[in-house]
Amino acid sequence: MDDNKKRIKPYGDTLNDGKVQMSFTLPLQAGPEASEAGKMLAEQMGLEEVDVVDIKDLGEGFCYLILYGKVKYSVDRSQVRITRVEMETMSYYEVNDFIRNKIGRKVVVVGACTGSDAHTVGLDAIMNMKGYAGEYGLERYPEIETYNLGSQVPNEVLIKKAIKVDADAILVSQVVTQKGAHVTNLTELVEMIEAEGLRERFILVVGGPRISHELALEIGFDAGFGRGTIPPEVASYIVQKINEREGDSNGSYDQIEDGSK
Amino acid sequence: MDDNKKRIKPYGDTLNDGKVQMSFTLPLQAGPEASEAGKMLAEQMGLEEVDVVDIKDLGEGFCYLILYGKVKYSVDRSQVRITRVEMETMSYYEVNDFIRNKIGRKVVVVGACTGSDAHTVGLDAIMNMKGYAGEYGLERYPEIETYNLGSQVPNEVLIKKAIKVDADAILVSQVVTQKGAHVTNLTELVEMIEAEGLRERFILVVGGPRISHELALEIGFDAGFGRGTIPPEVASYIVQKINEREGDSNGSYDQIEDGSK
Amino acid sequence: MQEKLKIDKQLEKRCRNAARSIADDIQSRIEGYTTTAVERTVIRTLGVDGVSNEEIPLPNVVVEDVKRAGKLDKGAAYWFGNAMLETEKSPQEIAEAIDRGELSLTSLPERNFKEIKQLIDSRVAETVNKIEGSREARKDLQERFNLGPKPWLYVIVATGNIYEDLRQARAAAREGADIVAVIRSTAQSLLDYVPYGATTEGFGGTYATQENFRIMREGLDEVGEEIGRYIQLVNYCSGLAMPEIAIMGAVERLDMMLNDAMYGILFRDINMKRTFIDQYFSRMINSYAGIIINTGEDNYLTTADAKEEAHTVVASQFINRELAIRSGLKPEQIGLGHAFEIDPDVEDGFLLEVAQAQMVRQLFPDCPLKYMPPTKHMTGDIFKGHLQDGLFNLASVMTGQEIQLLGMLTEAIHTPFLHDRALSIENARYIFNNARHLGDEIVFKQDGIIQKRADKVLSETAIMLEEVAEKGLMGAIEEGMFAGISRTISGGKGVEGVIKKGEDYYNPFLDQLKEGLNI
Amino acid sequence: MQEKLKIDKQLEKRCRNAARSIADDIQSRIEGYTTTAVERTVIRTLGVDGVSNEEIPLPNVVVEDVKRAGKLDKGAAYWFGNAMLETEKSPQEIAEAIDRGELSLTSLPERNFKEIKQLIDSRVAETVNKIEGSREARKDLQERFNLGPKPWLYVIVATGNIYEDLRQARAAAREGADIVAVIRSTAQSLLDYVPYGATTEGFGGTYATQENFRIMREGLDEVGEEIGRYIQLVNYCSGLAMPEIAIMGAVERLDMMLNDAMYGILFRDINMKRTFIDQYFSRMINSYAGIIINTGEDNYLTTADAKEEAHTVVASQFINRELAIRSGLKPEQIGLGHAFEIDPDVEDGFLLEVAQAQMVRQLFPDCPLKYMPPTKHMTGDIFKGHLQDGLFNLASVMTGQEIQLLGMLTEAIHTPFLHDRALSIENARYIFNNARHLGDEIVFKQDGIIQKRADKVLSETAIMLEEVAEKGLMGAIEEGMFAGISRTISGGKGVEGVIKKGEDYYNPFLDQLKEGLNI
Ligand code: B12
Ligand code: B12
Ligand SMILES: Cc1ncc(COP(=O)(O)O)c(C=O)c1O
Ligand SMILES: Cc1ncc(COP(=O)(O)O)c(C=O)c1O
Repeated sequence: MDDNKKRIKPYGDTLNDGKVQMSFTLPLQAGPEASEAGKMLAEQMGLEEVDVVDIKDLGEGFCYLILYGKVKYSVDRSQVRITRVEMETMSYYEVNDFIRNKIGRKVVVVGACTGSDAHTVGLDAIMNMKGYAGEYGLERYPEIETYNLGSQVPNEVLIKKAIKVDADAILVSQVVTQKGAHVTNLTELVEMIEAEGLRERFILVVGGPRISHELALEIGFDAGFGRGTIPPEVASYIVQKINEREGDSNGSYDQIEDGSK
Repeated sequence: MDDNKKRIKPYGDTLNDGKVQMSFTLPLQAGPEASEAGKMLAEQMGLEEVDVVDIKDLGEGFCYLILYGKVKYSVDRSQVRITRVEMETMSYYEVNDFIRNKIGRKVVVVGACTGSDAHTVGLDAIMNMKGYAGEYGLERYPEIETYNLGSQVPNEVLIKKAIKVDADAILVSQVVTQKGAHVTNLTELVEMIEAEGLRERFILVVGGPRISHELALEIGFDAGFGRGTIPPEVASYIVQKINEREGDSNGSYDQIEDGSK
Repeated sequence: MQEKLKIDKQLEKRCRNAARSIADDIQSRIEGYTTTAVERTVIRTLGVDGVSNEEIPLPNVVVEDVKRAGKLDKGAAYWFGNAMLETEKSPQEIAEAIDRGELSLTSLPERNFKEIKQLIDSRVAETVNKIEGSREARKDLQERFNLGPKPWLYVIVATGNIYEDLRQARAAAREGADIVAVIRSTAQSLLDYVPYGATTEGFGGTYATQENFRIMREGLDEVGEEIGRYIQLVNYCSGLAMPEIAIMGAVERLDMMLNDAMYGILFRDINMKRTFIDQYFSRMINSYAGIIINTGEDNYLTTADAKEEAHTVVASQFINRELAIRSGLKPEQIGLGHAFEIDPDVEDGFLLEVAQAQMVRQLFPDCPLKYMPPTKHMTGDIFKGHLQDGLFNLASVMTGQEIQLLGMLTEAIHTPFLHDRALSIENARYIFNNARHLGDEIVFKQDGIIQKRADKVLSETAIMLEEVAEKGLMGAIEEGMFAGISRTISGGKGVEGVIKKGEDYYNPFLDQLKEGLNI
Repeated sequence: MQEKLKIDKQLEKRCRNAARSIADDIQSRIEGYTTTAVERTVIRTLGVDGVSNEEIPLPNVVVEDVKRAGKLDKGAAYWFGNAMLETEKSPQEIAEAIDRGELSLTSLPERNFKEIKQLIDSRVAETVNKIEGSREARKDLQERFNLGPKPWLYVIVATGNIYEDLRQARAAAREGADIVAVIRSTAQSLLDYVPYGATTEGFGGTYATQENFRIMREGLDEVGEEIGRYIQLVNYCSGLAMPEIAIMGAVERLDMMLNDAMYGILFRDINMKRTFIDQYFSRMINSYAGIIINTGEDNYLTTADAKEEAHTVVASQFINRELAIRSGLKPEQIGLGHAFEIDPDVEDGFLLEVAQAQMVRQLFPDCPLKYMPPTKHMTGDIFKGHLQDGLFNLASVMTGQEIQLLGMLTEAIHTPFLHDRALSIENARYIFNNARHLGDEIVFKQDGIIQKRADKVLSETAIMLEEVAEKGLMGAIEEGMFAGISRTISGGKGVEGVIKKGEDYYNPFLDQLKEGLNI
């Protein structure tokens, strides 16, 4: 791979011109001072030839700036590490076969929107019969037994239920992320499970539009699924993970830091 | 002034939360790698909690990313220096009085869109009778004699004309800035004037939507005017500058680096 | 103005009749009940406020005291009035004494009811007067400052911090917003009480408290004075403490309240009966206070498909309207909700949206319509999102909507930043101004897509309403006929707060409201 | 389809009559002239191409040689044919010999004209066949790949580097663009020649060269094959080398050419006569090649106000159309230009735009309309700009426009970046799809703002056209009646290239075109 291709830079209309669009509000009245402050800030961010193309006073001592510039940084493509859930995505049929052949019992899954979160559409998309984007939800899988506890479920209730039905996996949906609400909530869940010494017993999965696998790992979950997840992805991950834990452990489906090219 | 107020940071919904919106194209196919590369680039730019909220494949090995994050940098308000044309903006009547009282002769101004630039609207806004934004253009000022050479005027032609009519000021409009066309053009003009030893004879003014006073100074002009300039600003500058050069030089109207607060 | 759509009068009539019978049925099922929330509201009208050492609001302490004794069927006011006569203490002192465990309302000797009634009625009348005062003040200010042209620009603030909210609200008002809604913190609707005082923390929104209402009101009046436009203030009259919020809003001069007959049931799993009772009462308060309610039909489309389930929205509007009228609300106070939520990939989706908006406009000509922006189909593509909001604004001005909740280009990402709101306002102002009279200019073709769509939705609405009338609204909800969500009659939160009224049930506030509203 | 606007037939007729007399007058004034550019074009049809050591294109060298001798009045073809007979060299060899100073066309012995004509006519016929071949190839490909639905999405590329342009064009085609225009480098229109070969540098655009045309054509055919849609290629047939570009475009199978009767005069200060002569000839080539021309009335609104001067656009459309027809262009090849350029702050501005677009649509039902986006009123506020473009797209789909030049949210900032174009395409696709049949659904009110606006503009147009007819078009331009710009008959660039035809003037290409076009 030649050096040129290795270093990645933004593109406007000429390779590596570094062109970037940016916008933000500053706590200053619109005017030359704010414009210059915006430019200085952009320069600190590594922008050159900064052009403040619009500035709008928002009142209350604030103004909004739109600017363009050329960023001087670049990314070395060989250094890009993607943390993603590593597994083979199987189809509805393949998952059910996998369970029958490799796990040999029904897989039990409990899901909930926890804390004060009432956004059920995402979790329903994964769990309910109807599914999402043309794919059946987990409830429809003959080899999966599902419990969808719905919205605003306290962590204690979720754990209690998971113990009661002897769940393999706990699925948590978190959509509201303002002021880090989800992090607090998810951390609490992990801590409570660990406190009860049950961490190894459950596969912990979290999903939501602002969730990344990376964040999930940081918080102590096994996997995280973001925007646009489809049910078979989740099913595939769970069954492979169970198989890995219980079974012939003939492969690692866990997170892998890979430097793809 | 308290320290808190001195350091300026972007604002989303909480003071100093540093929230910034950004977008750019990368020479990568849309996918996790591109998303991560975008994130890494944003991190180099000082963004934290980077969230790639949208990624769109553009074909030809490119993709477009929209992202949000919190910038860790801030700007020290006391360090913000504004380079602006320093002068008192006078009205149409005041300018004419000023010329009559302080200069005592007609002021001569030659203007042109130079090089290959054919965008005459901006220069016409400043020079023509009709003016701009409700303000008369220079042509209307009884004490100013104007020559508007129009579009795509070669630098030589402009200089020749300025010498011929014994101009006080040369006004250049540059609107096309792609690939630095304006810089080449403007630099050439300054060099040609200097080569003829005429630099002190003319007040050199440049204007255009992407022109800043700072850029004008760098290139060797006396002043630069950007978006939204109105004719009396230009007239005020010119007459004060003439007065400063010729007259009782009772004040400096030139660029001043001021740290306003 | 020429009617742009032909509405089948026969179908319309069928809808109205069914809705009427649905509403009458609900009324008959709730008449005999009160709730803990209703009783707390009455206690508030007597002047009890503040919280205990454990942060429990004193109205809860008072009502809990009676409830524990199983004597709420007489109405909390009766016991409280009795205690006032017996102890000769102020309402606040009594509440505090209960909190300290020094007093239990139901263990005092019982005085003569007439005497109690006289005392309490006059106390309540003071509060009723206060509400009237607010209503008058609103009228005066609106005359002095004016209201902006319709569609009114409605924006939300949701920082969690009331002071930050105010700042953002003031900025928005100066940019052209007509209405500011403070979005509540995520879990508040499930709180069976109202938090107290100014609050600076919340998730996805700011707590609704009386003090927060006051702070916003004051701030918006200030900016209104500055810009010469009256800025309307909105909050949520919903959840387990719905009627308490109503009284707080009435006193602090809120101008609108989100208040829907079914929202709590469907989206917060609050018990049906509890909801309908609280609803009825809180709507009377809103009615008396001159507040415009905003119903929440838009929410259906967050879980159901906007193209397929459009008739459920209209059916619910008919029902919400009938129920509201039974609480004394005048049509001009009934801000029926609907939304621009069709998948942006649907061909001619804009035509379908226009059909719906225009039909609703003609079906409810005397109700201000509350039009909600695209939310479900917004993505991280803020540029496309801004356009979706633009078409939404256009549909609105084309069809004469009135309360326009502005969409945000960052809808799929975060609660609005200061500049997101500014861009939204700019969007609406641009579109409204540029197409101001487009609605007056055009007529829809007789057998076109728009007319046919309206016909179809209306006929589905009539069928649905008749089915609901048959089953009863509660039965229909059990069957998941709204938003695809099913709830049982006896299930849901707050069911324990539903109390059968006794023979001698006394609710001075209810009585005075009924009198004042002539119902 | 029902006519959405009432057009006053009497006014329309007055416009057409005046335009006809204006066009006839122009024709009569140019008939007796040729230009250096026309002659160079003829030389090109004989197969001369390439550049001298000093980068001067050989067709210029050849024509300059005859001109210097003052003998261009006979037509360059005559002299060149004569030289071919005399020297028995190939056209290219002759041109090179002239360049080296070894040959001067006019100093050779003169052969018999019949002989010359025979030779030259057959040479020219080869080129004419080539053009026909291109036209056929276009037809075949369009049948095989299909064209997208209208309005067609027209985007520009302008990197300065033809290879970068191609890359951006391919990306755009995959995203949904139907038409790609390569914008020319800023100063090319003032070049009295056509640069040669592939070019990778330019300011604000890329040089139009035959090789660049070929590269783009090939690339777009490739991507067309891939996506199953024929991508139309556009360039500028304007400036001092207008007819040469026409022949290059005809051979390389361009599909559209910006080609306006007055653009060069007004916006590039090119001499009027020169322009009209070059125009007439180049349009015949475009006509024969099956190319759609795009006229440039939109440009007026960059210097004149779109609300006040709307009638000048319509007047010019009538004139452009009449002149085009005189060059053999069929109505379906005449892409009349107009633009969405009303100040976005004007109340009901959108209604005025719709009035204009709809009126033009009805006045010229058989011409494809080229609709230009907001440019002058775009600002650095890219979010608002995206909305302005959105309303523009809506006006287009509502009124049945055909060639939709997409607006860019960064119009006020820079020539389009890759993603600016992608966002534009997304914008147009979203709006077009969402409001696909809106135009069929609505009728405009009889005495509404839209109808009245159309009436007003049309009546102003008739008055203006009659005034222009009175003065003659050249006189009208002298008086600044278009775009507020005034040019004198004898002034402007390229006037030295206008040559009076002699009695025995010979232009084989013109003759064959006329024959082929039946004019
Ligand atoms: C619909 C909706 C609602 C509905 C919810 C109805 C319901 N029953 O779910 C209603 C109207 C009730 C609502 C209310 C509120 N909402 Co809301 N809502 C939305 C909206 C418009 C769409 C969400 C949605 O349904 N997406 C569709 C689904 C399919 O996508 P998804 O959730 O991303 O799920 C996918 C993946 O993420 C993943 N996934 C999700 N969960 C899980 C779980 C697992 C285990 C796995 C594997 C995968 C997975 O798979 C799914 C399929 O691909 C968004 C804005 C938007 N356009 O995104 C705001 C939004 C989410 N809401 C928001 C807010 C703040 C609220 C409120 C808190 C506002 C308030 N204060 O009143 C309230 C209260 C809700 C509460 N207590 O939580 C904010 C959140 C901001 C933030 N980032 O913190 C948003 C972003 C809007 C905004 N910009 O302000 N909301
Ligand atoms: C109108 C216009 C045209 C018209 C010009 C007509 C005319 N007679 O001027 C036409 C259609 C001919 C045209 C053609 C082209 N244009 Co043009 N055009 C514009 C447009 C839409 C508006 C410019 C304008 O009139 N603004 C209004 C005036 C009043 O504003 P202003 O110029 O900023 O002037 C103010 C100040 O800047 C200042 N000022 C300006 N000059 C001076 C001089 C002095 C001395 C002072 C004191 C002040 C001053 O005062 C003025 C009043 O406040 C802009 C896009 C946009 N919205 O800005 C593109 C734009 C400027 N054009 C552009 C391009 C590339 C072209 C072409 C080169 C494209 C091509 N390859 O064919 C051609 C060729 C033109 C050429 N050779 O220069 C680009 C430039 C990109 C860049 N940054 O380099 C733009 C930004 C569009 C784009 N995004 O691609 N264009
Ligand atoms: C009618 C109605 N009530 C209440 C709410 C909010 O309720 P909560 O506070 O439960 O989120 C909404 C949400 O948009 C609503 O539409
Ligand atoms: C009709 C027409 N011709 C030519 C041009 C471009 O000409 P030039 O190459 O002179 O910039 C334009 C510009 O938009 C145009 O509209």
